[in-house]
Amino acid sequence: APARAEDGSLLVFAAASLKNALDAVDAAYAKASGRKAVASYAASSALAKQIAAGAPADLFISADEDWMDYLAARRLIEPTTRSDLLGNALVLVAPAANHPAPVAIAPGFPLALLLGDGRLAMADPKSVPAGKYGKAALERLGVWATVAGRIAPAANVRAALLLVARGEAPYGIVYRTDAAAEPEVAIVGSFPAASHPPILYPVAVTTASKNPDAARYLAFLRSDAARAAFRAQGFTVLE
Amino acid sequence: MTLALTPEELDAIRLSLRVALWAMACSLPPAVLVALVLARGRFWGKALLDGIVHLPLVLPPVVTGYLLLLLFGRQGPLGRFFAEAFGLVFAFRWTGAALAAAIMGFPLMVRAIRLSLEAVDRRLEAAAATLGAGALGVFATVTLPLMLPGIIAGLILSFARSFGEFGATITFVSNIPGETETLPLAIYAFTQAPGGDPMALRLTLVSVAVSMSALLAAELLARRLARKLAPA
Amino acid sequence: MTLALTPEELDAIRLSLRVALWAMACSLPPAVLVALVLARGRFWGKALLDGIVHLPLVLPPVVTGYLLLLLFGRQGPLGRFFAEAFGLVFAFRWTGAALAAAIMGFPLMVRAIRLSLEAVDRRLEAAAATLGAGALGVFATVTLPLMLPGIIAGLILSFARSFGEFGATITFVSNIPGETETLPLAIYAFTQAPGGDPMALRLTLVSVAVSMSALLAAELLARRLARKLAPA
Amino acid sequence: MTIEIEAEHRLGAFRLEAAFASGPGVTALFGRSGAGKTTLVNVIAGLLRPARGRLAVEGALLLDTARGIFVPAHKRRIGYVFQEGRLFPHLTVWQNLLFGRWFHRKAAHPTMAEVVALLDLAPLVDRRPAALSGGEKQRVAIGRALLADPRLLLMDEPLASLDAERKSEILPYIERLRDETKIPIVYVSHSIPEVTRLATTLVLMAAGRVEAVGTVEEVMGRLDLAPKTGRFEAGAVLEARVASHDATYGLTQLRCAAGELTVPRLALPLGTAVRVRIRARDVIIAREPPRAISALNVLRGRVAEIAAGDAAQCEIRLALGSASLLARITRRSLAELDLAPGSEVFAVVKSVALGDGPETVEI
Amino acid sequence: MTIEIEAEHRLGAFRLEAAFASGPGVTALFGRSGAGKTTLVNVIAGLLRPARGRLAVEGALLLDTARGIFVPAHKRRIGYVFQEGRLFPHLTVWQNLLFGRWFHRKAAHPTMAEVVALLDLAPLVDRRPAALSGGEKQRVAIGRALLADPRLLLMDEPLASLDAERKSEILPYIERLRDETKIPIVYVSHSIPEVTRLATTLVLMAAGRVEAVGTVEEVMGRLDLAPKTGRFEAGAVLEARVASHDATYGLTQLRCAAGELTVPRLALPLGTAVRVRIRARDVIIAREPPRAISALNVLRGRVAEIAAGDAAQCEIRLALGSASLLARITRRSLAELDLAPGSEVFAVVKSVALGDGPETVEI
Ligand SMILES: Nc1ncnc2c1ncn2[C@@H]1O[C@H](COP(=O)(O)OP(=O)(O)OP(=O)(O)O)[C@@H](O)[C@H]1O
Ligand SMILES: Nc1ncnc2c1ncn2[C@@H]1O[C@H](COP(=O)(O)OP(=O)(O)OP(=O)(O)O)[C@@H](O)[C@H]1O
Ligand SMILES: [Mg+2]
Ligand SMILES: [Mg+2]
Repeated sequence: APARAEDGSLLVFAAASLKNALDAVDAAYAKASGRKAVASYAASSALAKQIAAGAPADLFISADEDWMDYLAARRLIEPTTRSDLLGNALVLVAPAANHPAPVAIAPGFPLALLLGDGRLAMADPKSVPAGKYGKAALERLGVWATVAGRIAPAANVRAALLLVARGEAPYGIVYRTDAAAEPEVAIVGSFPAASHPPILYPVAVTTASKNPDAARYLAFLRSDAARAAFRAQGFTVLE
Repeated sequence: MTLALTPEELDAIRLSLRVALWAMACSLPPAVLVALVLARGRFWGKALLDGIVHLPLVLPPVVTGYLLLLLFGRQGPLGRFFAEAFGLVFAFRWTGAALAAAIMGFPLMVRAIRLSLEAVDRRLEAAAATLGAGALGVFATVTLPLMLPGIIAGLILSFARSFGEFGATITFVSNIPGETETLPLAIYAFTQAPGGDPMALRLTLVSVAVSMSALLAAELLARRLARKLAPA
Repeated sequence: MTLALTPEELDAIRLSLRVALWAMACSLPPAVLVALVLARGRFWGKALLDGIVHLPLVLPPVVTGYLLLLLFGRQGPLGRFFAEAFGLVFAFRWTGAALAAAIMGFPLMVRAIRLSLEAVDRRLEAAAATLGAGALGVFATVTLPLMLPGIIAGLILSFARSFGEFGATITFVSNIPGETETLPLAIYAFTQAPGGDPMALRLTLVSVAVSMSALLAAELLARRLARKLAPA
Repeated sequence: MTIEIEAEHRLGAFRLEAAFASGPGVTALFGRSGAGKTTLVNVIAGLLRPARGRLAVEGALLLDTARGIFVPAHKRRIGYVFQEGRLFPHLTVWQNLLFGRWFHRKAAHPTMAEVVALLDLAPLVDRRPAALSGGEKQRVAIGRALLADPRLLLMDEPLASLDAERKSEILPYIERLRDETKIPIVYVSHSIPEVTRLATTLVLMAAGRVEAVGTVEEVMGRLDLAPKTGRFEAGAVLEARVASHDATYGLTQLRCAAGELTVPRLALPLGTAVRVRIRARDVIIAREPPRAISALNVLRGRVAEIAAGDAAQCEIRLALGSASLLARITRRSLAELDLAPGSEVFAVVKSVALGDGPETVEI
Repeated sequence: MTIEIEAEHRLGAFRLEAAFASGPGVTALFGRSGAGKTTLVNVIAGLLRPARGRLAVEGALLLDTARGIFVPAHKRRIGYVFQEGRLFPHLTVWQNLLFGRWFHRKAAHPTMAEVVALLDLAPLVDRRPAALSGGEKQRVAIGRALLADPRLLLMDEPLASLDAERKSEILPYIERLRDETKIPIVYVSHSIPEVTRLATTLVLMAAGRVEAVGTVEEVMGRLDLAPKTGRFEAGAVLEARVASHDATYGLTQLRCAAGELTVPRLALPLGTAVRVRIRARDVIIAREPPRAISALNVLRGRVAEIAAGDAAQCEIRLALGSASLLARITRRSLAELDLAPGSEVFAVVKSVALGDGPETVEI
């Protein structure tokens, strides 16, 4: 079934990490409203550039503020509709098979020592949001310098998680949401919220959207059903 | 997880097949042309053309996808031209996915065809000319049949490549279910979601099964042809 | 942005070249072998082998990377075997990037070689046998030289594909600067950050320039060979 | 002139520098291996563009490098039977034969049925070239060229891989082509019997050059060219006419300038012109008319010229009426028979080659 | 026996079902195009594995389908000159020639220099096969097979694309191979002169079967096989010895069972065996000894057998001493000379083919 804006269903561009949660939300939305919402999941960067190139998206849910800002600067989103929808947290994980001991994440904690001759898996701190948050946290905690050469910068959080799950890396920094769903890894510590900029998933309606359902869907994202779905995946739903 | 395919999965399979088949079919004529020009032509800038043909192979698919987005997007110059001239829209349509797949498979197809073309015995073409066949006649009756193995190989490569294309497609036409969400994109989406791995694996197996069947059919066809073309 | 290349960029170029060259060189012998088996062999499971060879083409690169990680990672069975038997570690090493590139280019190389192999006139091989050449002798003195065009095409395709490989590499060995960060990975990283496009573009141009030069050299070599091998 | 050609071209160390003109009928290109016959034929076909050259076929200018004229091969309507077959491997014999017809719609003279019957191709038509024997391939190649309705036919050693019987079946057909359809033919061959039998004009090539051009009579009758035309095949060619038939013994009487010749019956009307080749080695010289012998042809003449041969043999040109005949005899016979220019002699001819028998016909 | 073969195989509608055994020297395979000669030779070379068959060469069992024995081609040491050349296009002529040497280190008999000189390959060695003429390719192919030090040589129409002079240069070499190196040769040819000159054993093939095997004398002398051996080449083969030399006239006297024969001087010691072929068409029959004629050879004998020929001609077998000679004469001469079995006659022989001249030598 073609899911273009033309046939009346709503097209949501969403960061790929939201897939499970948003699929559930969309199902609930369809049930509640009798209307259809279709989501296109890809990297926030790709989606943002596509919207800039005229993609027929009605809403954009980004995995970080930067790409939303990118669109805002080009006046491609309605500023009034923009809000921060979800929050997430960073955790330190280790392969469950290693039966790892909890790690107290505090300034100067002995991460380098924990790594031994292994690498720390995390999303690429140069470009991927999760990596940037992770790097910021480690810097704030004063351990970045000791592990900077020992990073395994993955394409995204999922890839970093995979490295830990497979035992390739003894530790990794990932989102709580991803860690919770992966039985092969154990969360050995959580990064204090204050150690990095807030992890936010902003949402906005695009300027190009002509779909009257956009506002209704935006509202539905904050409905109880939606909240439940998001929380089930480990997200924090922001007010 | 049941064994029966869900409607969404069926959609993705159907879409993947459609995209791969169109990509394969539409790139054949230009690929033959380019192979001819590269194998036989002598002109300034031939090396350049050769280089350009290889670009989709050399560039990260994301870059190719992004370039496609810039050129064939709604606001892109070529995108506008095709939309206005032929009513053909690529942006965020399955046609765009086919375009991306065709471009990514193009160098493979050209190379296979060219390889076969270069193996064609030109003395047979000369013989055809003495029998009255002009350039086109020679091509249709001698050259083309003799380079069939390369064409088939090219089609297979293009099809397989299209079937697995991911980076350029998702960058160019996004990942819209039912429209541009081919199997690799669907698999990707699952791998990106917490707990999506089993679904991704399942889809991967489906993808392997479908593409292997297609390959097998093509291989059989090729083997038949090979028998026909045993040298004199 | 200056025109001179930064040390990091130079690193990435050098690494890309090294990875592509190793991938190309190391996949040649098995590719020739597999092409031989596929073109000439008759055995149960040939279709299966053919299918497996095509897998890296058909699967989304991320999946291939994932499978590589499962097999050749530190914990993977093959990874352990290579580490213990030869001290060869792939995980998070440039060797892993070369492995990923080799695997992704493998079906292309096999196909090109196979195509040339199938065009070799078997009557010449028979003639060589009557002159005392055993299976290996025939292969080395007749078959191999006659299939050189396919080998060169295969090398070019494999090199180009390696040079552009992204998905499987980043999944398998991450994006470690100086170790596994090839040009495509570096380009990708830039495209991920808002405002990174100019740098991505710059690296893309570098990548194009380097790979085009390599292609050109290969093309010249191939043309010389083609002249040598004009049919009798 | 039907064919006028002039060509200069280098191929590595080989230099073609050939020119000749010839009339209708069969022009035979004769010369040693490597003389440049195939190269010249390729120029005529349009497959080789010479560095310098000019070619006109029946008045149509097909090539003139000075004026930049080069008619491409497919527009020349020149059929070509290649030295190495060149059948299309992907087509059946039937399709190979039909190939020319795909491009010329014209209902041409030899029909498919005729050609298939002549060359005995019926059992082969469904096969591919790979499943043919050497001789079979060559027959298909001949048929393919014939069916393309050519206005000039090039045949590069077309019968080399055929057995004597096959040759004897196909040669008359080539003669009919020459005589009935009037298609001029350029015929490359190493075989003197074939050449003398078919050729109107003989072009002798050596090392890329044309050594001699002329009628078969002229070139074959020249004693100085004997080493080049092949010593053991040297002989004279006579033009004769059918004078009478002898029904009782199945014989035919021919009249030529040298006198009367008796040959096995020819199914030809009285007055028909036939060509007769008498090889020097097939002539016995006698000083008195031989009696009670099986040879029917005894011609009276005189010794015209005695050429130096080798230690044992010499060649003698005999004048018989206005015609010439060559005879090769031993020096001992020359001495014993006391022959000198002017001696009156009888030439006993055992075999003659006719434009009708396969190679030579006994008499 | 040097070669013993038995083979059954189907190729499409063609059925090979051939068996023969032959001794040392040259075994000629003779038969029409499509008779199965190449197919049989492929079986011997090991390139075709027949459905059923057995092959032994000089006692070595190379093939026995019943016992599952099949020695692969490269282990057979059987040289093969292919009907279509099959030179390696990627190698120079020099490398093509050397090819066999790459696999047999053994310093074999014909040296590179000898072969290059014999076949006149010196100007060609640096070229690739694509730059050779048809005949040149064939010469290289012969050289390549010779240099591979074979224990049996297969030659499939090796001389078909060579001119008469070239042939006359190469034939003696093949004879020397046969006589000096003792390499047995299987020689496929359509040319009766070549076959009779070279062959020890003649194998006549037709439609996939062996029609006759025997010495050349036997097979060529059989009147019933004349249509198959080629009507116009039929004749008898005689074994002779050099009896004396005549220095004055440069002649040599041969003695054979049929009497004395005079031929141009042979550079052979007295007593040497030579083979002489006398074609039926080259024999004139006389009832009384002819006088004052240039033919030196007149043999006395009687009519042994008169075979039905056609309307005009017939073949006669003459008994001369213990030898046979074939003569073809017209029915008119048969009547006029009143010949019947037992008639005493004189055979006048103009030409004989010798194991030394290129084709036939005049006498
Ligand atoms: N590409 C080439 N480079 C160098 N020499 C060549 C080339 N092609 C042909 N020759 C030479 O040119 C000469 C003439 O060749 P051509 O094929 O015309 O001979 P031919 O008279 O047809 O001989 P044959 O009777 O053996 O077929 C030969 O000596 C051959 O070696
Ligand atoms: N693959 C095949 N399928 C069917 N028939 C075949 C095949 N190969 C050969 N033949 C037939 O087998 C017969 C024998 O072929 P072969 O090549 O042995 O003949 P030949 O005696 O060598 O003839 P020539 O003198 O023409 O070379 C031919 O009639 C040919 O048509
Ligand atoms: Mg030639
Ligand atoms: Mg044959």
